[in-house]
Amino acid sequence: MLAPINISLDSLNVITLAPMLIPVVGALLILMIDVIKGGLHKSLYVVLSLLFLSMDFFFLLDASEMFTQNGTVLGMFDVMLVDGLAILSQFIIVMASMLFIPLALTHKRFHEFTYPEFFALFLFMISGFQFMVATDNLILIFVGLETASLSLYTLIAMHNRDKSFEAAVKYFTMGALAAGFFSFGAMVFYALTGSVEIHKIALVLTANGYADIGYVLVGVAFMLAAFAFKLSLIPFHTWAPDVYEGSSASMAGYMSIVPKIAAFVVAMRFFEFLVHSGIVWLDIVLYAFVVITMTAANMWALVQTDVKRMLAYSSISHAGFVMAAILIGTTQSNSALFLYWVLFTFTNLGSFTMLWISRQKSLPEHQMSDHSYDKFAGMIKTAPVPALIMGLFMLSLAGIPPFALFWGKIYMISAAVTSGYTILALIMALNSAIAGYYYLKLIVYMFMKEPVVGNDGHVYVSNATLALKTIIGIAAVGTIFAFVAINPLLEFITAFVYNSGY
Amino acid sequence: MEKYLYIALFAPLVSSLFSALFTATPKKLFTGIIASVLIFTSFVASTILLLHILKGGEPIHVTLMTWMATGDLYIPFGFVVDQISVTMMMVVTLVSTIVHIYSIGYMDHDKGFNRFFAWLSAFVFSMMILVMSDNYAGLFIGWEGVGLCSWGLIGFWYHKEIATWASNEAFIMNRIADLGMLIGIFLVYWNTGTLQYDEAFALMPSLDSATLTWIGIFLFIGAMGKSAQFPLHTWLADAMEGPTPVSALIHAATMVTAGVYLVVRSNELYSLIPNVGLFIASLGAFVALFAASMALVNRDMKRIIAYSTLSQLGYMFAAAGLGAYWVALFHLMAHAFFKALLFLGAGNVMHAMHDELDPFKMGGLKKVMKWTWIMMTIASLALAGIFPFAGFFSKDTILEAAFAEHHFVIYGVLLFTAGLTAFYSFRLVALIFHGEERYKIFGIHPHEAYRFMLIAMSPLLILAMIAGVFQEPFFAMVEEILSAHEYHIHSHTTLWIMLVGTQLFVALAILYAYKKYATWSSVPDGTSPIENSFFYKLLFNQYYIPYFYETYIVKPYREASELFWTKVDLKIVDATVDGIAGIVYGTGEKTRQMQSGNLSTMLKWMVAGLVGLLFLAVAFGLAARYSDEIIVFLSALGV
Amino acid sequence: MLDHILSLLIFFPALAALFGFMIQKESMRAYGISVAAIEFALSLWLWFAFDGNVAGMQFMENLPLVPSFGINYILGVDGISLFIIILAAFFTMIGIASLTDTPNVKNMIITLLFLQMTMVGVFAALDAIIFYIFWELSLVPMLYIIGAWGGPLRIYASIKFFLYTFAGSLVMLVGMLFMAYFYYQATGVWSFAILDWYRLILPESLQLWLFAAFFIGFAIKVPMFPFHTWLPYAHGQAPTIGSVILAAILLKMGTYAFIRFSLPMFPDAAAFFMVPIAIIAIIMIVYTAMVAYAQKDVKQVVAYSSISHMGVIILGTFALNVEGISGSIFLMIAHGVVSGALFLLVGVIYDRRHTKMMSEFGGLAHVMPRYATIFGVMLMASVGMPLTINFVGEFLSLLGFYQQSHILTLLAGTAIIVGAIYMLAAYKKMFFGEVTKEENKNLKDVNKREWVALLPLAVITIWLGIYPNPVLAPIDNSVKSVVQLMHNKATTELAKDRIPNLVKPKVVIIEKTIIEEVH
Amino acid sequence: MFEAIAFYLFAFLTIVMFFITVTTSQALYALSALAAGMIFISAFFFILGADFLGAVQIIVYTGAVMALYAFGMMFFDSTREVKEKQGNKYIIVGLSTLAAILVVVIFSAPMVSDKIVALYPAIDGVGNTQEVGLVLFTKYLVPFEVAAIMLLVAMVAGIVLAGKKMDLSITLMSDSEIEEQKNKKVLS
Amino acid sequence: MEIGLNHYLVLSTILFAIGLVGVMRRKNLLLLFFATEILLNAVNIAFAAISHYYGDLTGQMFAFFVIAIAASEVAVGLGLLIVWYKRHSSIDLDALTTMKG
Repeated sequence: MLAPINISLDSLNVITLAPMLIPVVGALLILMIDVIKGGLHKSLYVVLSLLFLSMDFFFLLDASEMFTQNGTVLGMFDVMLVDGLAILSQFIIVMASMLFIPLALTHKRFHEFTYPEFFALFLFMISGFQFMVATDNLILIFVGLETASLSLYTLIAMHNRDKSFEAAVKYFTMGALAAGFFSFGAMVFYALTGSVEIHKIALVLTANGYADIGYVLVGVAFMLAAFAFKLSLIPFHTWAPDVYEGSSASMAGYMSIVPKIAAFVVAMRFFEFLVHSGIVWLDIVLYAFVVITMTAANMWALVQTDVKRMLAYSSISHAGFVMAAILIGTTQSNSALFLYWVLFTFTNLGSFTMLWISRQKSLPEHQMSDHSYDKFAGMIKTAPVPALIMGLFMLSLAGIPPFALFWGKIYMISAAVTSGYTILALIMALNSAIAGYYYLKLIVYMFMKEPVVGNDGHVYVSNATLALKTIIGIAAVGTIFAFVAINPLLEFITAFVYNSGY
Repeated sequence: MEKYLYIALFAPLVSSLFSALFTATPKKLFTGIIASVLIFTSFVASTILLLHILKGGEPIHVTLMTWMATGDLYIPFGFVVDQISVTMMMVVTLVSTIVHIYSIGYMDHDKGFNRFFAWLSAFVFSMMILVMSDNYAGLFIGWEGVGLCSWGLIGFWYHKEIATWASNEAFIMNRIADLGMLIGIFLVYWNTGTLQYDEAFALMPSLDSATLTWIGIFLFIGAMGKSAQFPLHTWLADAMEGPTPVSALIHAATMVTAGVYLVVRSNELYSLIPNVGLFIASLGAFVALFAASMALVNRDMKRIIAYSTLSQLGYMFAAAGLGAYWVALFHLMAHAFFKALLFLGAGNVMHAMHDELDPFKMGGLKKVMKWTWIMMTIASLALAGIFPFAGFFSKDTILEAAFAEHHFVIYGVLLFTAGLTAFYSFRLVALIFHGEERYKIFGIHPHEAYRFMLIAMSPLLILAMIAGVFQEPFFAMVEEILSAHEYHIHSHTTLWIMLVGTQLFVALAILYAYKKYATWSSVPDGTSPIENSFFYKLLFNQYYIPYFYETYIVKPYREASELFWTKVDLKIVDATVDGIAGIVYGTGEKTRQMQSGNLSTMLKWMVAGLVGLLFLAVAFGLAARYSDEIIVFLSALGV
Repeated sequence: MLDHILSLLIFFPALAALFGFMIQKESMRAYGISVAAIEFALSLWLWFAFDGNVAGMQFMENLPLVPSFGINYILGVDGISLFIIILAAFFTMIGIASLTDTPNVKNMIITLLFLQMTMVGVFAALDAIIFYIFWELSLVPMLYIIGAWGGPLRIYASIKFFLYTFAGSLVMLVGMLFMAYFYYQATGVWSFAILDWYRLILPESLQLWLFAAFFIGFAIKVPMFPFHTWLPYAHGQAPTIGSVILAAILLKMGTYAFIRFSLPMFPDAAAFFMVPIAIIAIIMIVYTAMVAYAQKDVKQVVAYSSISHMGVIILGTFALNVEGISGSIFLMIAHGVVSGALFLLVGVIYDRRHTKMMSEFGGLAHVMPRYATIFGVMLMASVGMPLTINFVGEFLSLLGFYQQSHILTLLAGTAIIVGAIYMLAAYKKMFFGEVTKEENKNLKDVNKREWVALLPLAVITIWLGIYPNPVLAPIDNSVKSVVQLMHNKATTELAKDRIPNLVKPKVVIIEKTIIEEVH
Repeated sequence: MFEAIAFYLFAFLTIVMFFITVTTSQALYALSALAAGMIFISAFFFILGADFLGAVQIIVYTGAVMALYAFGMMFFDSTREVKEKQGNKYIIVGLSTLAAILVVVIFSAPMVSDKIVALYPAIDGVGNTQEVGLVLFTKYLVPFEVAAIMLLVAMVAGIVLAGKKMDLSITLMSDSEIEEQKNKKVLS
Repeated sequence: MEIGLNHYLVLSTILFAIGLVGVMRRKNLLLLFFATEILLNAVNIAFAAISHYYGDLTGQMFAFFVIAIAASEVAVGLGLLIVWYKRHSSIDLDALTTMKG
């Protein structure tokens, strides 16, 4: 017979759950409000979401304070793991979400924002990601991932046009396959170690000296495939361009940041000990992933005719670039990953928002797609300020100093250099040059071509409201004045990463 | 005395700048006059300096300011007036004063009158820097400066294609030689640590002879260009496209002798390396003969005189090379007088004949141009070296020197050339001034030049006649700094036989020329047997050297340039860069098919990726598991 | 005030550019000229306040930027950079003053002012990352200038310009990161400060690799053969002002960087690579001169001539002695003045005829005598006539290199021949002969605005040709310290041999006095 | 022995069923085969002593999921034969066979590691369901709750996506059209 | 003949491979979803087996959550299919190719 189990509430550390629960409460509240009184304006939900996210943010601040004082905190039967990585990534997730949610306040009306469920799902998704990063239990990672993913599929589809359905279906189907990979991989590691917690897996494997190397590699192969899908590494990237194109620009921008940082953190947790285990195979494979993803994605981005699709490939390429951090696996590289991603958040947020405010409902004849390059021809003449801002984001993405992404790039390349990955550093550098071309292409269109007849520049801000402009302003300021923030940011991140043992 | 130095130096600059102010305006007579006055001032100052030196005064050495100073290098604008430079200054200022005055008349109707004086005075200034500088770098300023002015003056009539071509040719050919000069300067600097003449020469005896030889050779290459020595001689004949006063000043009296000046100036160097000296002398003798031979058949009045100049430069180099620096300098001076006179006379003729240059189309001009005739005849006599004219003293001394140094081949060549010189000079005089008035066929009405032009020429006439008397004082003056010893043939009999023999030989050549050409009556049309003979053609075409240069240097250069641009630069270098970009882009374009948009394909890619990873994993896993067996197997294979 | 004059110099134009958005279109030119003039005056003040006898850095500023990664905002000038900064200010002023009827003149001027910020920044920066920031940032305004106001192939040209340089400098960036890492290994502190790096003595094998990495970045910028092909396109397509600034200042960044980075940081590698680089320089000199000779477009002639002259600068730099390096720095300034002037001159005729093909001209000396004169002056400066600014630099560069290799200098010296060939040929084609084209018969001569731009350049050309000392002396002082540093740092025999020791043993001096006493 | 027979029998059956599921062209067959396969899998669970899991398998899959799919099939009208254009079969067969072989090669080898310590060992004499409950509501409480959220998300998503409001797309309509539709009260 | 853990793992792998065949082969989205169910079920067998052989319940937990996830996926997937079907009267994935390149 089972004896009753007594567990003190204190030992649970329920506070570790707080940041994740807040969005859930928010989501439920929004659903409740809708039940009580339907047909309310979207601004209400936006502000509510913002409020809950800010609360979330404050709890994160608390958690970070806790971390600086007490180090890593475990909670809820050691399922919850609040360490530096978790806090940093949650900061990024929440911050990015706060910056993206106001994008719902567009001038034009879009289908998804008429649903309160949109905001509820959005908050659920955030909590899903938060769970995913704040644990090292593969089960919770899996469940969190699926919660977030299922919400995300729905959010994409709710844009309600053919392309978004197509995108959602593709994303969903491939996601289901990736889920299969993940579970199979988890199964292999469970078989190997009898545990589904990453630190225990690491412990057991190290203890027996990776005796079953074949099993380990099969497991790693499946895991890698699953993460590669989420991180859009080639050849698991094929969903990314279509999904970015199919979803609204705001959602695409969101997707390029938040799901990936969550996946990166999990990948970091999972691969850190493997990278340091001296398995040559993993080094080679990760190296190949990094190089191929960076290079091939850049090449495909070159030949795109649509800016959003180009940015999709560019995001793939950036992900490949950042993947190098996992490969290198030093404190510097892991800090570089977070630094890069914070800066990338601002820049990519800005560029996708710029696309978002120029969103048209119907396309003029000369324009092939929502954001084809032609649309931006001669923008400097008809809408100089948006053109300048867009140019700024492009330059930042290309890694032109002193704009935000440059700092991430040098720190990342420096991490490669420091660890002796000279060739990798060169490949990373040269890929930036290739990437320069397609960012430049947009600049060329904006600054050096003549505008199409009848284009008075209104189209570029047709979807703009004060909220969107503010977001762009924040992004632009963040991009330009990044150099001021680099030092505190770097110190903060490095301390957190280092104290988490990565 | 420094005051006079500066006056002599800067008066031409002022003149040039003043005239330059009016270059874009129509003709202003006063520019010519003021320029002439200023140059004359310079002449006066030079004379005062000459007198100072003659009186045995110390050479004047001034440093105006620093030009370049970096590292150990220190180059000032320093000027020195010593025996050598004052001689040159005299020659330069005198001839240029005369040419300036003469040009007022000669350029009378030219719309570039003001511009002409600007260039001409600039030339004088450059030449003064060249001769007065106390270091090689300063010399090089003048060296390039005269090259520049020569370019501007040869191409003065820039609307004429051939003139501009000739000016560019002159400039570029000089540049080739200048490179040698520059290298010579570098050698001097890196071996002695200075470019000042006195300091450098003081250190030179301590250098090894190979270095000195190289310095000598490279400096002489510089001299070869300026003095148009073979094989860089072709530009001088082509330079005759410029206005005739220019030819008189630059291409006869001053600039072309700069090379001689350089060798004379560097006498302390060259006396350390007699081998190079011998080479210079041999080349000089060769050029003397070579140029004279070309002058024999030429049908262009100015070119004949130009070849004659070339030939005389050969004499000077022969003298300098043999160590007879003062002789070379003296011949330089004497030559300047009578050759300038000859050119100015030719200018008168040209003016009269409406720029006709073929002497065969003239004839009998002595009736209308009596003074010109006299002047040119005397100049030619001086050139031929007939006693008691200037040429006799200078040229004969060269012959004596060659003889006394026991270089009999050189002596023989020079002697023979003296005969040729006499022949072509009087061929020219005879054709122009004697015989039938063939110009009438072409309907030309010749007239004598302006009186003031003739008067301006008269000092030259006088000097051409009497310059010989300066030989002794000149020797006395320069012997201090030039390793000067008089060349006396010890046996008086030999001396007299030589003197008289030479005179006779030359006189016979003159007579032959007169006999053959004084009664010439027709214009040759290229049909006579002599004109079709091999030697005539060879000489007339200047040994086919210009043709050779054009075919084997200029054309290949042009073609290679074209090739480098269209094939190498665009098709290889640039195409490689574009090719790399193209490959990157093309790979993107080709492989984007991977993104077919079909979900089924996407899923297949995912599975394929997984299988690829698994394959690697299994391969690696098996390899790790059976590593012992694999190593056994491999070692069995002998790996 | 003087403590922050460099920051002021850098950011004043940028600030002015930002404010420039508020200026009304018609007043923009006046605004631009006044800003540029103030900037120029500031740069002159810098010169005035500069102590020419000090070899080291002056007006240093140091502000921590990312101290945890060793990135600091460090500025400073020495004799090497001072004059290029002044030149940059000067050319921006001249450039804006000579702007002809440009569409979107407001954008142009704002862009130029931003460009000026980056130019001054590059030469004043003493931190590698700050240097890199300005270095890269300078591409952007130039890209816009070429791409927006250029000729028919402008987009191709601008992208080529940008990507080529960008790719090269990224390799350089990797080199910088390595350098910082080595510094970190040696001292335990991250630092990107150039002066810190100077203190680092690296083993030769590392030097070679790092030198190569920096070399690619610099060589493309210079541009050195075979990385030069972007330049003719960029020049060919750029508007006059773009070409002027590109040739006068931007190209100098590469050669300046060689002296600032490659030489003092990697003396052994510099000595090791001296001969190969000299050979490249000779190829640049001769080959590009020949290509220039084959050009039909006068602007291309000047463009290729730039490459040829840059070859001489490179040669002088790698002479590794005071004469050569001072000469190459002086030649940078000289070439800036002369090629800038030549591009302005080409712009003059382009404004009138809207073509740059030499076959369209001919006999221009008849109709535009003043133009022909000033072109002639610049032409002669370009071919290195003594008493013009170019000669001083060329002479010293070649003189310096002669110490290292006789035969290579002889080959490089052909610069003065081949240079004369293409320049004179071009001049002949444009200015000599009869006026054959009807359109050319009534061309207006140089007007006032053009005089304003050209005359100062001509004056500088002659003035510094005759009296280079005010510029040469400060350069000389700084170069001496660089050369001494290199000599002290050199570890290999080869480098010790090739880089002269300036601190002479006293014995020599004693000997000298003895000689004098004997006299 | 019994275990072996059962294993091979059910292994054979599941493989056949799932094979039919992925190869048949009759959607109905596929659905039936899938359902059967699921039930056979629950048999494995029972063999392996995971009674609770077996029960859940039958309830969730054969009950809920299959019902959903059946409903979907009727909705999509794909009860009849489905025609599928096939691309290159070799790729499909090749890739999956390769995947299977590769993994099998590894898995057929026994694991070396035998020092596995059970973290949540099964307790003797306690029913499986109880054990599961114990672990689920202690250690896996948080995942359980998150799974609840996930199901909520799935529910909301299903409702939203299949709901009538999706029929008209505001995204594609201009403002005036939206107003028009609003007046018609089609949209709330 | 003892049935060991390896037997179950191999069976799981074979079933997973069958699932992969289905995923790649099916063009009808509904039937494709069937194949994804197979994938997850294949893994579940392995989890249960490992759990059994190690005497550890974690495997069962994982399998339990996998079932939950599978169920949620069905809901969302069907939702998506319904929307798509309403528009296009087809759930053939070959029709989903408006975006490519």
